[in-house]
Amino acid sequence: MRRYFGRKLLIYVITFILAVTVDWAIPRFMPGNPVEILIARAGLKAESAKLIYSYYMKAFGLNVPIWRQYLNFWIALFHGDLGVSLWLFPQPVMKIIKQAVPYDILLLLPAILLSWLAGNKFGAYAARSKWLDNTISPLAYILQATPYMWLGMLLAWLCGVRLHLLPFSGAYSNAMMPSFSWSFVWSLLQHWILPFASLFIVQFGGWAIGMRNMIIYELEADYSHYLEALGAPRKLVRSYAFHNALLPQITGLALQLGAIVGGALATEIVFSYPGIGFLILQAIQNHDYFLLQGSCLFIIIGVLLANFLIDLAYVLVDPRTRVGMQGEE
Amino acid sequence: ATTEFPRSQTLYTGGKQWGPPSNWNPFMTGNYATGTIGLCYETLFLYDPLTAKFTPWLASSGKWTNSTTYRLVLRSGLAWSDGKALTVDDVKFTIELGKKTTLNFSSLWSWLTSITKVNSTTLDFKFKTPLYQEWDNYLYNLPIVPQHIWSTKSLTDVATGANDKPVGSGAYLYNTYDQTKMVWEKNVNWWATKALKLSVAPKYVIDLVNTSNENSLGLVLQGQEDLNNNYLPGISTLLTGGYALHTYYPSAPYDIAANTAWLDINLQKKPMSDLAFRKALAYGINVADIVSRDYNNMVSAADPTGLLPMWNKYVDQAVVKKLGITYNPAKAKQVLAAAGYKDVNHDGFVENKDGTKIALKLIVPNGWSDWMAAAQMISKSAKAVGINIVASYPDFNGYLDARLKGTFDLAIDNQANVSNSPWTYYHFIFYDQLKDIPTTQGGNYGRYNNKTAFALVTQLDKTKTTDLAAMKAVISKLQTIQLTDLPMIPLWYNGMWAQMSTTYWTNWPSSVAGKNHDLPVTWNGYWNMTAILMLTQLKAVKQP
Amino acid sequence: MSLQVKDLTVYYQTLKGDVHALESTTFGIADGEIMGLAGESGCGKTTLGQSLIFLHPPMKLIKGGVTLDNKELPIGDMERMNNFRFKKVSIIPQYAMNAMNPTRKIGKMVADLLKSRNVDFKSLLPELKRRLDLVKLSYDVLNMYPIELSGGMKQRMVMVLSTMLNPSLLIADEITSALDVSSQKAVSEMLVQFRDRGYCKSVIVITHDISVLYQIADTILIMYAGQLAEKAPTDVIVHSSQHPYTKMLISTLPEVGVRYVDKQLAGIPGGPPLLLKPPVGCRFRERCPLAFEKCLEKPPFVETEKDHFVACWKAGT
Amino acid sequence: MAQPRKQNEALYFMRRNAKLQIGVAIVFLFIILALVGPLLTKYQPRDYVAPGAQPPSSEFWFGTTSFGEDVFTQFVYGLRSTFLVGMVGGGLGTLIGILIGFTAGYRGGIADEVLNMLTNIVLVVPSLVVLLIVAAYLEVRGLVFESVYIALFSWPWAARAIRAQTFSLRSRDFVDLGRLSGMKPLKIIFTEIAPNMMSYLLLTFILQFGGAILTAATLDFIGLGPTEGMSLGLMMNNATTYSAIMLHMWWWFIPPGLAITAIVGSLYITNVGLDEVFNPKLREM
Amino acid sequence: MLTLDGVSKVYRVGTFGGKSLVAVNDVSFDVGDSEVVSLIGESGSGKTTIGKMILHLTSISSGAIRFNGVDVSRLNGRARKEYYRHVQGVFQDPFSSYNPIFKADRIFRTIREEFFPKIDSHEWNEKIDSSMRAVGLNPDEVLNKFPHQLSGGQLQRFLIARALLLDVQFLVADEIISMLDASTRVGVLNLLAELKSRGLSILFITHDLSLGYYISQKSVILYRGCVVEMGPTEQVYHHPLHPYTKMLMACVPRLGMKWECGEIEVTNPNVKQPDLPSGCAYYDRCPVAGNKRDCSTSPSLVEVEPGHFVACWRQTKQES
Ligand SMILES: Nc1ncnc2c1ncn2[C@@H]1O[C@H](COP(=O)(O)OP(=O)(O)OP(=O)(O)O)[C@@H](O)[C@H]1O
Ligand SMILES: Nc1ncnc2c1ncn2[C@@H]1O[C@H](COP(=O)(O)OP(=O)(O)OP(=O)(O)O)[C@@H](O)[C@H]1O
Ligand SMILES: [Mg+2]
Ligand SMILES: [Mg+2]
Repeated sequence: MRRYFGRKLLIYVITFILAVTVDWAIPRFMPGNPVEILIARAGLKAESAKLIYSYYMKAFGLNVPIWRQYLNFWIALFHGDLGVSLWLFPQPVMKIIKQAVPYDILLLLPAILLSWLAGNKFGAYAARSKWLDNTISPLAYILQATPYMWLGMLLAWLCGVRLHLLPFSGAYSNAMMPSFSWSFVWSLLQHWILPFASLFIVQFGGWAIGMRNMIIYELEADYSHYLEALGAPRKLVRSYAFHNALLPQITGLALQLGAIVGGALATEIVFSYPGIGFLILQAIQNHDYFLLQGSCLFIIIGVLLANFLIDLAYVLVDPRTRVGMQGEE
Repeated sequence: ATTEFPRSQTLYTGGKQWGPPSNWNPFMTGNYATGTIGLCYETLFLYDPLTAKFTPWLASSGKWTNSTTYRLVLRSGLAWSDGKALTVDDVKFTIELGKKTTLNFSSLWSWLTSITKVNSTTLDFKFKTPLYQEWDNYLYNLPIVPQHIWSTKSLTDVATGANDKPVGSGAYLYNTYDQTKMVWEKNVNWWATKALKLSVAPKYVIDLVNTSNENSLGLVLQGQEDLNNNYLPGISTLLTGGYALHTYYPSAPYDIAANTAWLDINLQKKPMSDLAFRKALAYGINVADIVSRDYNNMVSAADPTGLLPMWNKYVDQAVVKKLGITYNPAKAKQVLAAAGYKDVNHDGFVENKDGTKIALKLIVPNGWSDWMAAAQMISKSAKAVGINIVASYPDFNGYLDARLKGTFDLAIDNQANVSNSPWTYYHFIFYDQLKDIPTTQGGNYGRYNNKTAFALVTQLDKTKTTDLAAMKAVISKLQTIQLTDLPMIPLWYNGMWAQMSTTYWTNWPSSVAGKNHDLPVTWNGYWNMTAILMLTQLKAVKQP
Repeated sequence: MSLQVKDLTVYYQTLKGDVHALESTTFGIADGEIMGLAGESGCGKTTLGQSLIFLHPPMKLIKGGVTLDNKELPIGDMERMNNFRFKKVSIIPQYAMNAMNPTRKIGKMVADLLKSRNVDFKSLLPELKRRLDLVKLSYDVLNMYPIELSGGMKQRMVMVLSTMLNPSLLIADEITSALDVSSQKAVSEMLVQFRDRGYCKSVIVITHDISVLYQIADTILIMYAGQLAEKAPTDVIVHSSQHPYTKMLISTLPEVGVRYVDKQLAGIPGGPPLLLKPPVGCRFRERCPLAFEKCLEKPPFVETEKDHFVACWKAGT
Repeated sequence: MAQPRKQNEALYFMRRNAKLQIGVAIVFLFIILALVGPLLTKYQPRDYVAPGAQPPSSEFWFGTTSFGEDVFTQFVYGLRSTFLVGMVGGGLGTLIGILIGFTAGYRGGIADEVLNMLTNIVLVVPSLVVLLIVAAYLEVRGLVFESVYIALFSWPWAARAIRAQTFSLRSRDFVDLGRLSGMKPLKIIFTEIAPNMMSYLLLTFILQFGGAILTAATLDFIGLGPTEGMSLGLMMNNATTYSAIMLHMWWWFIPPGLAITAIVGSLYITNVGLDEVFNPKLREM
Repeated sequence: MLTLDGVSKVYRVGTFGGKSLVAVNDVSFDVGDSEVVSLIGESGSGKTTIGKMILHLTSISSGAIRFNGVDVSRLNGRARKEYYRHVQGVFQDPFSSYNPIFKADRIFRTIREEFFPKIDSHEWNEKIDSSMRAVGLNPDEVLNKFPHQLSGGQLQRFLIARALLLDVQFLVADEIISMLDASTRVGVLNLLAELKSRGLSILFITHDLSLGYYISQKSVILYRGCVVEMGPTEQVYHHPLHPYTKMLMACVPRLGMKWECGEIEVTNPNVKQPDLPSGCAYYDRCPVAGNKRDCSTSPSLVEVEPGHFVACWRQTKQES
């Protein structure tokens, strides 16, 4: 058990270090100078620009040797300091991300969990009969194959533009500031529905398919046959199969997280939902290296952490890992 | 802070802010929150580019007492929003900040000698070499900040601090902000109410962050945004669609021209270094096509000099008539052929005189949709005359880099905006790039090198603004050089994009006689070009 | 007769046609009888065992009937058969090693299974403990997961579980094949004990190891290519069988005490026929040294001596 | 166990498997459209050929964009890039997966550990995010290049699957027999192991193909796709930037997304179909 | 001919070699010219591992295997190929020994490609023909068929024929008949015996005691990777000295001889759990083991009779 976690932890630590390094390195080894852009953006008078240039180079810590920058990056990272945004100068990147994170949680957590639960239930249901399987499964495949942003666009157009049912941009009404009032919560909910739905629907298809396939395998497993031979009711056999099929789906969830976050990114862009995905787009469009770095780092850490938590949880639910816990998976 | 804003008392604007408000520092010209200068901090004068008139604002008057001394008289009864009086000390302090630290106007101090307080309302500015044109520009652009607050800030904070919860003298007070908007609340104690009998109509001005063109369009169409200053593709088709939309001009080009889009040409590369080639290029670009197709006639084609229509009087028509170039594909081919550019390998494109291929890249920043389309069209019409131009979309970074380092072939550019003087325009075109390191390139990306032209620009700067004849004379010389040498090719005028919704507010600025002619634009620097007056003219629509 | 199988014919339905895996089998098992079922791989042993309890597609009941304790077993009817499964007929499957849900504690699975059959698990606990003791499993196994058990332990656990409701008929399919000789012996002897204690009335032990059957079975049924060849008490089969196939089969078995240098054993030449289109008549005909024209007809499975059934035209002669 | 019979059977099942047939049919339909589509139109994707914002008509089958580009032309050219990205990205992803999967599965030991760790690392990193970073800093992006960097982040799935398969095949006796015959490892992998995994490799490739298309569409949509050429994702990107949704120009954004969904969905369904054909356990279902 | 000298195999299991598993522990025995040695042990006792080490398919952790005096583990490249010319193996599962998607005789082709690249077709066909006949296969019947079209017995014979194509002197036969049906296994078994009489040495790996008895001159009994007893087959079978061997002999089901009814499972009454980290591997199941201390070190093989070795402290004590 300890060894298992040791190994997992090692992988996570290495991944983390590599990811952070890549994250740090890419902007620095790409052509172009962020400060030039900041200055170009400011539309400064040429005469003043020269002075401000060196001033900013220092402010962003770009005036020291590269290894020193790398070191400083790590030191700052452990102080929770991700630097200063170029785009939203002089706001600290950390502050900007902190403002965005609640929306990601609001959107992703329910979308991931609900689609996972519903998809699994539904997949198990689909595996029940040939007829259901032949009608529902292809639908689930189609859903799974739908690009997130396209579904988002479709929903925005249908429910928002055509039918005027729901708002399709932002996280809450422009006439409000966040507060604990009913009208605010209502507004929040209304704005949440469409982006949530597009995330939910696509993932739902994926999980349903996964579950269906797993269950079919489980129903063919020896223990299922044994139970059937002993006359156990279908209900019991199915519930065993479902439980066992759920386990790989948990690891599946961990592995899918990265992809889901990618999907959320596209969705947030379609719905101008002010989460990290939206920030990343802005960071890219505005060449805000530091914000881009910070946001990506945040996602990477988030995904790694979630992965780790799922790994932990998995050990608790699957006795095979607890008892066996040897090299192979 | 308030958490809900009654729609009927709120003006929603949008178009300036492409990211959440991040600072309220009026000296950080690049990205201060919408209205920081204009709604909160104010300038000494307002300038109306349509009439070319200065309106005293914080100042009650100002004039040159001799050729090197400018005397400024401040209005009395001015106050900061925290109740403290706004005095000449604040003005003096503000301008002297530029001497203490690096601010955008610090270069002023290379020709300004000193500021002396004459009395409680009067300041004298003493100049080494007065640059009259440029000084006027400062008069309506320099924000005045309160000494009692700013003197406590560190110099770093002055230059780059966020300046949360700003205290200004303007019509609006900082209320709150979030990721999607900036909220300004009416300042009931605004000095102009008493002094000028001006009162702004909206209780709240909420500037919405743009997330995308699409989003903005949706908001405007639904009446959720009252004024939008983005270029919204397709808007012209909607004006008649029953959407309660209003534009400054009732018909094309709908918007006032704000700046000139032109083609930067890298003069250090072959064959652009050849004047004949540049001429052929200028003949070969079908700007009308861009205007009608790309912009749906929301812009107009530029004058051969590229000077904005409001500077029409400075265009030397004789020079234009003699040297001006407009679209003429036949002429383009003829010029090419005459200069020895021939299609040697019969691929439909001319080759260099030495037979090498010509394949020029026209760069515009990726994602700048209207420009990308324009680049396509330029490439297409150039191909029609045998010049091989490929549109290319590096991202903004790459675009800037190529321009700064001079590695590009062709680029679209529009950095010279409407101002008090054509000097800003020519300063940009004939910027003496050789005296600057590339990082601080202030214009002239094509690396045009002509000492005479550079000298003429400086001479223009030194010309008194009242001496129209002298100005015209210099400008005429500059135009001759420009049209002879073609260091760049003017293309079209970008508009002061303004989509106004009449759902909640009416009496918007309009070209129609009898209406107010204020600029309906929330961009930086435009509040003090009369946009603030627009707010005093608006009328709320009675909602059923 | 506890179990009476009459003319049971079961085919596998495949795309290529029906596999005649079990053809007209008729035999009986007495109360308390342990019947060994032996034969070459693919001769239909498992099919026979499965048919008696869980006849599922692609298996198809063609004809025939089964009575258990004088009651008709509705083997072809999945639903009705459920009342008999586990309670009257039970099985220790060939795959006993994987028969338990890997993610449930064994006790939980037993409880679930019993509960689903409307049996009170609690009241059976003392009995369960007694039986676990008998198979030398500690009571703690109920609190363990299958992977914590060795193969032999799992085998025994399944044995206990399958017989929990004292079925009239127990089918033990290849339960010793994967075990070492020592465990093989232990498990076999346990099976006998189960019968002796009445945990199950009659037992069908399926294996291809006749020497194991010799140790525990009362009677042995030899199958060949989907048909019955011979059934007789164990000693008779081993020492005085009448079917040529049985004879040859017994004679090919090497034994401790037999060495190549001393006595060369001979195999049976050839191989069994494909069951997709089995030959008419005696299916052993091709390999049989005694075959003659008559063998083109299917020999009946007849009692030549008391309790000795043979399907061969030459039997007894 | 018996492969050749299985292959005949496979053919038999292929002919009977509706999923497979429908899936393949739809994909083929689009492939054909991508191949002949450009011949059906006289325009180039970026040509301004008509007044803007025209709804579909007999002349412009899919309508026109705001600028008067023919949506159908863009669509068929976009299909081409979609298939190109699928082929190159999916193919390369599979190839890397095969390389790593074979090496890890066959060599075992430390090589396996290291490669496995590498796989796990790339697997948990949110690849789109890294792609975004990479793409954002590239000045000029080509279609092939896009495919390549998509492949660089998509192989772990393939590698894992192939590793597991190789692992189980490696311990089969015929592989040992190959070694006893003095065959070199590479020869063993390619003549003994790989042929046994053909169906598996095909399935992997199909999944990678679909995945690459989706990733490319997302990148293009965000505006980090190829800087030149036309793609379905770019069409959606354009549609959004030019407010097609607000302007009710559904003909602009529905076809590209629908095509992607149909292609990838059909690929997935084909995959299930093939799986059912190759995997006897699933046939009964 | 072949000598195993203190051979051990330690598998590393878990990531980066977490735990180790001793599959084969200090095994020494030798196989003489034209001798059949049977290696007997229960599942997991390390039989296959020994076979694979001899065939150089797994590395040896310690000790050495010598073939005619040459250390096998040193062989690489050409030398290894040369080794395979003389030493070959046949495995348990006839079906998995063939690549299912190719015809069965492909195994001949590989041999030709690797070992006889220059031979001409005629000669080669003749060679095949003769070795097929040697294993009792009719070439016309079996050539050009897929593995599934052949019976297990035929496939195993095929594999042996493949070995005969080479100049094979030593054959590792790993449970080669345990998957076969009773009716066919004897044939293959007889074939092995025949090959032996033609001068081949065979390591016959089995868990079936009667098979070992039938064919081999010498028997090696393996328990948990250790040799517990070895010697001439007759002696080992009829006078087993080690308690494990005795138990095995008692448990073998024989026709005509019923098991003695007794303890259902033979175990050491002193032991609740196997808690002896070192020492006699059989301690926890040994019915005659003394107290823990006596068996706390592993017993080494002692020659009790000429050629008959046993590793048991009881035996050793009796001797002294
Ligand atoms: N699912 C199936 N589909 C088609 N044919 C089958 C199926 N299962 C078994 N068979 C065929 O039915 C025949 C009898 O099989 P069965 O499993 O009963 O044999 P067995 O005697 O139990 O063999 P073994 O000793 O190998 O377990 C065989 O010829 C086999 O090929
Ligand atoms: N590649 C491997 N990695 C780790 N452990 C292994 C490996 N191969 C074999 N083992 C272990 O080594 C021990 C001996 O295995 P081996 O296959 O030699 O036994 P065997 O006597 O041949 O058994 P069987 O009769 O089942 O074939 C077993 O405990 C097995 O689990
Ligand atoms: Mg069977
Ligand atoms: Mg083995």
